[in-house]
Amino acid sequence: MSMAVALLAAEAGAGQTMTPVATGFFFYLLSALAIISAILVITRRNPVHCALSLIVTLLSLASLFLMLYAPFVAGVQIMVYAGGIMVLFLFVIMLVNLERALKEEQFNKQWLAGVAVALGLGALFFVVYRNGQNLFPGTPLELPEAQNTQQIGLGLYQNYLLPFEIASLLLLVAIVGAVVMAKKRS
Amino acid sequence: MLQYFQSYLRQPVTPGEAGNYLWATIYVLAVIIGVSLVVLTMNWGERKALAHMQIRLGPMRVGPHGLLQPIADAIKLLIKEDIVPAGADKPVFWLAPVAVVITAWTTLLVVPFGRTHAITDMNIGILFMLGTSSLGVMGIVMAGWSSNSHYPLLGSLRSSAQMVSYEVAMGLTVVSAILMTAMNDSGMYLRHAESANGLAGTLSMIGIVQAQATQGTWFVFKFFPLGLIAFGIFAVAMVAETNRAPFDLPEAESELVAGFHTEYSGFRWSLFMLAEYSGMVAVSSIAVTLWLGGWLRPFATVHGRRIEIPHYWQGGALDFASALLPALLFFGLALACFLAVARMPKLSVFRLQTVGLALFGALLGFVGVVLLAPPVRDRVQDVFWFGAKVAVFMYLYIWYRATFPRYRFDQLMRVGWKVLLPAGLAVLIATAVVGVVL
Amino acid sequence: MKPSSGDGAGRTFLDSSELVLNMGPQHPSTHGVLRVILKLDGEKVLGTECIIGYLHRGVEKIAENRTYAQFNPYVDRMDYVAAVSNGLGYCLAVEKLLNVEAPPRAQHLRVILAELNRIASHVLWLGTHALDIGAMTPLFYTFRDREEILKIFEKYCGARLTTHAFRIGGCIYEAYEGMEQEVLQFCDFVLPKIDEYEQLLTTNRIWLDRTRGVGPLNGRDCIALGVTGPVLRASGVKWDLRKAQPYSGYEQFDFEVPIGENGDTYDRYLVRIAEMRQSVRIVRQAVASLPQGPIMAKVPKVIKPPAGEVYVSVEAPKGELGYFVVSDGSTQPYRVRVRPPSFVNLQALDTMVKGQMVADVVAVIGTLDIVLGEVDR
Amino acid sequence: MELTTLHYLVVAAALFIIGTIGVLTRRNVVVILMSIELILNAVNLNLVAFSRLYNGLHGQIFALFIVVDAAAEAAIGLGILIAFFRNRETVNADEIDLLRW
Repeated sequence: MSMAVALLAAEAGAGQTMTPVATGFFFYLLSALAIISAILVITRRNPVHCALSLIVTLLSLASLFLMLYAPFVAGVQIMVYAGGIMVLFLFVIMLVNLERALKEEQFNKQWLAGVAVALGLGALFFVVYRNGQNLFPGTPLELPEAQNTQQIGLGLYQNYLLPFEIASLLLLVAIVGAVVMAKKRS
Repeated sequence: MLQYFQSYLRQPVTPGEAGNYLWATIYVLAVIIGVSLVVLTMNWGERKALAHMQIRLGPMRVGPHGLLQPIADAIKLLIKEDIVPAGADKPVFWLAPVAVVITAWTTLLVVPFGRTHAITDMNIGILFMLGTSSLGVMGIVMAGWSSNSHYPLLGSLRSSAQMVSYEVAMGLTVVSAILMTAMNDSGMYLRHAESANGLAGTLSMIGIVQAQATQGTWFVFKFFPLGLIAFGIFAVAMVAETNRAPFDLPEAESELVAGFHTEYSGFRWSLFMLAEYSGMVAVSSIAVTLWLGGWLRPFATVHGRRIEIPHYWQGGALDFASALLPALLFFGLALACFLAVARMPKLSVFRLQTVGLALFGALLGFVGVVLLAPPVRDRVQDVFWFGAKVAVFMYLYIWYRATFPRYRFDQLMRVGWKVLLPAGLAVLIATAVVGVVL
Repeated sequence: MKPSSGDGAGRTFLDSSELVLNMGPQHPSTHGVLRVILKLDGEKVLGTECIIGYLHRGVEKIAENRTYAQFNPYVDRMDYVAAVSNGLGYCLAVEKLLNVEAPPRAQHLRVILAELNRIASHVLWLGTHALDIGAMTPLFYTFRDREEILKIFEKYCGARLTTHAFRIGGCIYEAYEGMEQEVLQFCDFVLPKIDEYEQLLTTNRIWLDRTRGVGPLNGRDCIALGVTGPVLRASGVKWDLRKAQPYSGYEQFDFEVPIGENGDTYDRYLVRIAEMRQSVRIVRQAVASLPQGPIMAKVPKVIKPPAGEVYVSVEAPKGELGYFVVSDGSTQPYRVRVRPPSFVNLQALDTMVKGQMVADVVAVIGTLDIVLGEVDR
Repeated sequence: MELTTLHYLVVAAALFIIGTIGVLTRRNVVVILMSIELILNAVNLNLVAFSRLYNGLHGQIFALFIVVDAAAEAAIGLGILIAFFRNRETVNADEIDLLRW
């Protein structure tokens, strides 16, 4: 009971603002989840498992967005990818001949070159981050979470109106394109 | 302890917002246990209600009037053999029911059972709910695919197509509700300047209910009949979204045996059932929150636009009566139990049942007494009204199931894309226009 | 992977675009043990193949080792939801061989029971058909009302399902006391119930969507496939054996033969509903004009028909039920061949569902009103 | 330890590299598409992290645009894939070596 009172007192001090606990723990948990499942995406033999791992990655990234006080992006991430990746997943189910795919070689002949390129990229990142460390101040500023959605809305309809419209056009083109492409030519 | 309890009860915000982890945890547990209880009750209630609609009695043997039937069923399901088909993709097969339950329960994270009775209030509440509930289809597809059988596969394909297409109509009507939140009490759009004081349109579930309180109307009556149409579309899409009759094609018994969970048995199967009913609670909660004023009681605004619940003797007669309602409901249930006790045959074989029913009635009566106690009454009223509105939807689900034949797949798609989607778009545009013109 | 149709590795959904779905013999809506192999393109049916015989009991062969009277109960086991009509057809066939005719009172009793049985069969069909299409509740209503008919049967002959109500040469049981009143009461009881079913279904939007234009069959196809009964009449062909070649005194009764226009599932539903009403009409007339007199014709104790062959068909609830009985002059039939309506109607399944959806297969199996006991015999 | 923007950048870089490896080495086009999603998401994470760092919403808005782009890309990519599969019965990148067929 005394502990509970102490907790309450702590709260009273904290007031209305969020007091994140164990952010470090959650960050490491989520990023480990994201990276491990990302590795699974590119290594699993069974494409269905790849797609499932991809979803885990995307969901952990959505949680990371939440930790970065970007709730709207997180919500969109969940919604769009739940729908979009869902479709991807279904196509995997329908398209890929599993029995054949499981027996086949999973990586192409240039895998060595690919890994080399990727490692080079990694080295580049390493150098950039090492040297640019002081570009990124240690503790990021607190961003008020409230009104995030409203501000994004205002941003989209004011500063970014043209890109926004172009994006909608892009989606339209994509819809038409996908339908035309997938239609059976009889 | 009591002091602590009371000081919590005075807290004006949800535990999530307050950053109170202890209470947040308690709320999470309460919601999970509460929803599980609702599922058990629904199990019994659905069978009873369906039975009485179908001139049957329904469960009568296990406990008085079959009250213990859901528990007996739960035990049966738990101790049943757990069969995994030989050709199944085992990890996915194992994960699917878990994924379904997790997504169904995650959705309940932002459901506002009352002003402070939500686990947390999110800035993106409704978006979060729609997103997570649409994730539920993942589990279904996983189940259907991993079973390595034709019926589940067809069921899960149907399910995913159905959920994806009805989500669109659902989303559109939700947007029109969100538009409605962005208006002040005379129906005008709030200027940007006004939005600074937190009165602008909102995606937060609690904010949406508060907007209805401020505007003095439930959104179902807003811009009559626009709100009503939008609500109607949502009410249809929501049934399709939860794969219930008449849109229960994914588990269409007469065609696909049991659809995506054909190959599941025992505990895993019960997880699917749990998720289905939790999903029903979740989408009903969305409907209640968006259109039917959430925890606000009917005619709450007769005495001015009041959001806070007045104390016992302060409000008008209506306030007083409605404050007593939760307790009265439980007293009524207790009375029904005692009536049933009186009607029980006076035979020795029925003695145990009679005593059990009497005890159950006494328990219900006791709950009623507790609900009368002033501190509890104030806090519980919100939850009561929310629960009552959700219960109406739950009953509607049962009613649909008893009444309607099942749609065919192409008809389902036609209804979704050619009826609900254009109607939803029209309502959305009309809402936007009316909001400006009025 | 899974969807590949088994016609070779490396073929999947999109290119072969064929999914072979095995429906039954253990399936909720194949009405017993019918097995249908469906070739699907997504949800669209490309072709079907019916596999029957899971309930084959060799009824026709059994007949060759039983006396004429002994075989009588066996026919009840074919179409077990319309046992009375089965028995009627068999008795009529043997009577024709013997060249006797049941006395008028027996004929009237036979008509009453056969028409009650028609209502029972149609009512059961309606319940299960609605259940196939997803409407759960009508099933319980129809079973409630069928129960009343079964009660009458039980009182009359002691059995509810496999009645064995008739004997060669007439009926063995006299109408029990108060049977006329009970039957008339039932007639008054069932008409409002039929209205109730119609209220539930006839104008129900989803029901209309699910049945209109589903499994269409025109009159020409019907005749080509040998389809009879309500299915034929729903396609606009006015062919009812009770009118076309009356038996058991049907010519005395005034009733109509309801026909449909489009020959789709909805019309078949309407035709059957209308037939129930007509059956009530016939039953009322039969009870009103029930003559007094013997119920059994003079039939020798040992039935030994002269050598010869005879084909007699009756209008069973499901269509033309024919018995081809060959006698070699002994006490046992030389050969009995049954023309079961369900079996012949089932032939139409492929024609009806081609190009339709999976869900329609279920609806069409339901609308054909098959009983596997009769299909497989 | 206090979390900094750099933490998020490292995660994003890891995802980016994994995605690159996937794109470059896998044969199955569907998996390649998934790897592209990984890359796009790594970029998203970067943008959101920077958005928080500089206390503005431009990064988040760009992340939204990227989500839109990813959706369009998935739709078109899979459309092409279906059309291709119908002709060649394969989804292997190695075998997609003709510009027209």
